[in-house]
Amino acid sequence: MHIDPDLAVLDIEYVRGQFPVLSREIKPGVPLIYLDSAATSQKPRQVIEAMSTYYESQNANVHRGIHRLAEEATVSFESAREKVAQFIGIESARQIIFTRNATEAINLVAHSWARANLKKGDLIILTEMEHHSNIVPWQILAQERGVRLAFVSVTEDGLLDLNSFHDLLGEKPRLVAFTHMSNMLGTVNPVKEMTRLSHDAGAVVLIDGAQAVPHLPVNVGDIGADFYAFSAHKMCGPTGIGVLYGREDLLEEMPPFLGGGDMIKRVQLESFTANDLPYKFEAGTPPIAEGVGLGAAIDFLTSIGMDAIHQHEKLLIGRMLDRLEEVPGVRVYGPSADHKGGVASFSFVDIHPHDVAQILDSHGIAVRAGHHCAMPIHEKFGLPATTRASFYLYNTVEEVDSLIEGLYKVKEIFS
Amino acid sequence: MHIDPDLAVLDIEYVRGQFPVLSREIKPGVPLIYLDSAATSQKPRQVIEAMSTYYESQNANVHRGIHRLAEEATVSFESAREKVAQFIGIESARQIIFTRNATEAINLVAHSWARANLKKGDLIILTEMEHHSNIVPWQILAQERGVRLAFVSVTEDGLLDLNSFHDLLGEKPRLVAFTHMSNMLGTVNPVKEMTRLSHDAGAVVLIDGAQAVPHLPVNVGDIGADFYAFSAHKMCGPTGIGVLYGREDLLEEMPPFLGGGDMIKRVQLESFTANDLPYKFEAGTPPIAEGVGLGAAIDFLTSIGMDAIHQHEKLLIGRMLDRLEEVPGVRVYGPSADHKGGVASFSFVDIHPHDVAQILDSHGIAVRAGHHCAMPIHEKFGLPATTRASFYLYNTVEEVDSLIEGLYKVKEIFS
Amino acid sequence: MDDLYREQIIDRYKYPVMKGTLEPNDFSYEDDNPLCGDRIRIDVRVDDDEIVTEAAFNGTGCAISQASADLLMESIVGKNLNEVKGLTKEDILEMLGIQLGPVRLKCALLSLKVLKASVYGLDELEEELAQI
Amino acid sequence: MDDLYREQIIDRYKYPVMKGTLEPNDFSYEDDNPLCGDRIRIDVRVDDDEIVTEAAFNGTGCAISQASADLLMESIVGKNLNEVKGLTKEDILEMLGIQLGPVRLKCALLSLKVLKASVYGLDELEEELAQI
Ligand SMILES: Cc1ncc(COP(=O)(O)O)c(C=O)c1O
Ligand SMILES: Cc1ncc(COP(=O)(O)O)c(C=O)c1O
Repeated sequence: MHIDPDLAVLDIEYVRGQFPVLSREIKPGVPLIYLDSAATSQKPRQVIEAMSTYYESQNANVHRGIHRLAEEATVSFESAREKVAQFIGIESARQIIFTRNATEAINLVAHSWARANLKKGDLIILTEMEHHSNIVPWQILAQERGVRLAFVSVTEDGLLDLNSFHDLLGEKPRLVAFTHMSNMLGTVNPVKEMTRLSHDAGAVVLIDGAQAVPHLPVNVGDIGADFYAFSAHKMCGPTGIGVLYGREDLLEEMPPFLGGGDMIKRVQLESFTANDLPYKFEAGTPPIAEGVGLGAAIDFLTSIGMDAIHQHEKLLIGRMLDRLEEVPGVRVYGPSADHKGGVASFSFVDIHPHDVAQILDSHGIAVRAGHHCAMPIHEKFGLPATTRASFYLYNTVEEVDSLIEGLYKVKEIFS
Repeated sequence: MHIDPDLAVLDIEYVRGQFPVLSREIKPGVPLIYLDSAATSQKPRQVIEAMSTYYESQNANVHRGIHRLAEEATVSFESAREKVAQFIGIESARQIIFTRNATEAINLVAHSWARANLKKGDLIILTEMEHHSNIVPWQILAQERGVRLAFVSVTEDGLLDLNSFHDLLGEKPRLVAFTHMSNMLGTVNPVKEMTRLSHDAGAVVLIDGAQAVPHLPVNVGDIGADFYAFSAHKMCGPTGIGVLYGREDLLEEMPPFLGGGDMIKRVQLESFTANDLPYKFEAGTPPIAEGVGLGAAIDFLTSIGMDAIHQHEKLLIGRMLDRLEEVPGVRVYGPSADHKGGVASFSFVDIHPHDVAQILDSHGIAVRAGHHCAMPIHEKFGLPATTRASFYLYNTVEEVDSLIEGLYKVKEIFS
Repeated sequence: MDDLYREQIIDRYKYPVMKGTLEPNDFSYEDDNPLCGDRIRIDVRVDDDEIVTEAAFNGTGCAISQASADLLMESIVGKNLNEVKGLTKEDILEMLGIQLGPVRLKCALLSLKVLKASVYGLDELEEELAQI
Repeated sequence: MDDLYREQIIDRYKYPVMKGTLEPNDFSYEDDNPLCGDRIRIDVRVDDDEIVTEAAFNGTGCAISQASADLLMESIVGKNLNEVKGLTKEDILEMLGIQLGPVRLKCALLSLKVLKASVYGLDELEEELAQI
């Protein structure tokens, strides 16, 4: 089967050619079909090379050095920060804080902003479709400070229940934190509208963009979020670096989170003065090479075009959902293709997701099986686990078809 | 000038050949002389390649995946943890927690252990020679919880004043936290003895090993520390990953620090169950490729031998201190060569360290000028800043001599 | 057919021979693997010489966890408790006849963990479990 | 001689022409760069038309920070305050005649920051400083 050339929105041959891992065979003659990008994306050679080149020619510690390498490294690292700001539609790179990952970005807000601003009894609204990273930091806070948590419900077809959202907003939340796109259901939430409503209700808004920034054109300035978090490793970038965007006035008022080198202006034995933004929140040697890699990932994604990537994934998820319908005994979770990104979680009535994933793996097809760090939404649907296929710019319609064929093989084995 | 072959303890040609950056010229005909390894070390090709290879062939998210890549990535990452444990003389890798850097490792202890165990009025002992990373987290804690900080004084020749240490131990500290090796003075502290005395006084001991693990054979088990922190990027490894060793029973009792994926066993809407060690303290996607890089760095250092590296640096610092003596108007800080590692901080009476560093840079010599994230010890010596040259396994006696020549050129310009 | 899913495993999964519950019993324990929801309960009866006379498991989960539980229950009948306590990861893998990655290993070993939890006293248990 | 340390810079550093203090003065401010301990105080006198009649700096630090302070003070005598407020990073670099990396730029601009802090009201200042 070939891609209908009328449907092709990106040069898939070119794109695939940039990802070295895609030429790997899982066993002789069995090529890798990587359908686990929601867990982490593969990396194009541009990103791998940018980091190698950095280590081979510029490597130095940043910010305080006068020698050539230190100056070059500082410029490389800080220009990555500028790229991030531009990529998500933010004017000033002072508002871009580098963290280890999206999880740490959310924890930073929970530790610094929330502990300085929330008190016992204050309400935080989350949703039932959150990743553990946007649940557990708030549970820890709730235990420690007695803030209350409430969860927007999810409908049977995997959308946020907007009635439930409106009702909860009526209870005067101080913070509303929700995912831009669910990593289990694939649901893309109406974040701009939700942000507006939350602001009208007087709340600060944090958005978990870990699944959105890699896959959709995202303009955080336009959305109007107060905090926005994501990870490089899901967007063609390296592990070890994530991003927190924060509204400047909030960041200015927040106390520092971690203490150490780089986040200070001055230290005496008994006291310290915090540094300016964004360094105030970056303690110790930052992920420098990882910043360089993230910058290269953004250049790469931009060269392909986020719109094209999004369209390409729409095409794949559309095909996937269509073809899943024909497989007997499969149930798919989440909304229809027009409300979702390139993620399909499904289950068989009588075959465990682990077995599905394992058999697919023996055919070179990498999917994920488990709770995908979203146990509450699994519990909601009465499931301990699902099998999840997730797409990215390098996946093809043929790969979707191979997955479907693989599912028939699974059924055969268990028949 | 040639190295006296009787003195050579490692095959310097081979070693230098492994570091691609060392063949760089700062300007045509001016080779790089990198004397800033205390800020961050250069990386051998073994480390750079291990990470590229990981990204090109194994890259996947770890711990929960069933497919081939995820299994391979998990094995690679976890075997790095085993290597770390072995490298620092620790039996169980469950006690090795991966953080972003040494700074975050210390902050983890300040947030989790200290906030759970210390109360108002409790005493923490630090030393005047600490890096900001081992001062500021405790200052934040002091502000927040009212614990008291006291500092072991440093003598004129840059050693810890053991009388001062004994006196402070008499005040029943709950925690004693000190650096294994000072990044400004180069002083290597008697950590085993200090740990024993601190334990006798009933205190928990945290050692900042950021400058020690890269340069000395370190056996944390033998030292007996309760917590030990360091960074990969100073030991030939990548940025973006650090290590906290913690005593198992302490770690078991500590509450989690950051919340999110991977650090949980189970999450419901209102509560979570923490994961087993070490994952309980690793929230979100860990620095996977960086773990692989750190593992490769340990293999590389081990293949050269930590004893040989230490001896080589002794040779360099000995020569450096000898030759600095002959330069008029220079003052050197820190103890004599037999009490210190490969770090020499110095100042001219009438030339600012920035000017020194800048002129050296124009000759291709990379040194650091500033407070080296150790303002208190600079203040103690009445200095706003010093110039620091720091050595590693790839430096040569010829480079030390070039530095001395460079200093004469600096003096000439300002004469 | 895929290597991992040897006929035996699928067969045991579909037609277990040791599935059920024993009431009353001498030892009984239940636990799950939150990662995938596999859940196993194990019931054991012993005679006066601490020889296992009957064993049964009940639960839900993937083929590997269920088949290994079935195989394990079958294997312990006639063994004394000390022999049961001596069972290892390798014994399970041998029964299954396959190689497993780290995640699937947890599935395969769940029944062994539950079995040990049932026959050990609680102090001994922790120590022993750390070694599985 | 090294490019960066053009004769002018070393000369100004060793033999500054604008070093000293003015008491009384119309504007005065002092600040430092904690990274390296450079410290600059600036005193300015203006006439009724807000034209700078006298200016002086005092301080310690590296050649770049001291030379640029000396050059800057010399350049503002005879300018009116609006012109002084309009001075930019580029003006300083032009006076020095050199290229600078990010860390040394802070040394070179310290005197400009202190000057602006002295002649601005406090509200205007923050806004303006963000742009240096
Ligand atoms: C003694 C000492 N401790 C801690 C650190 C902090 O290391 P990092 O910046 O990697 O967290 C350093 C490095 O600058 C150091 O020299
Ligand atoms: C929606 C969502 N939020 C947060 C995260 C956490 O990202 P990380 O593990 O990189 O911190 C993920 C990734 O698993 C995710 O899918």
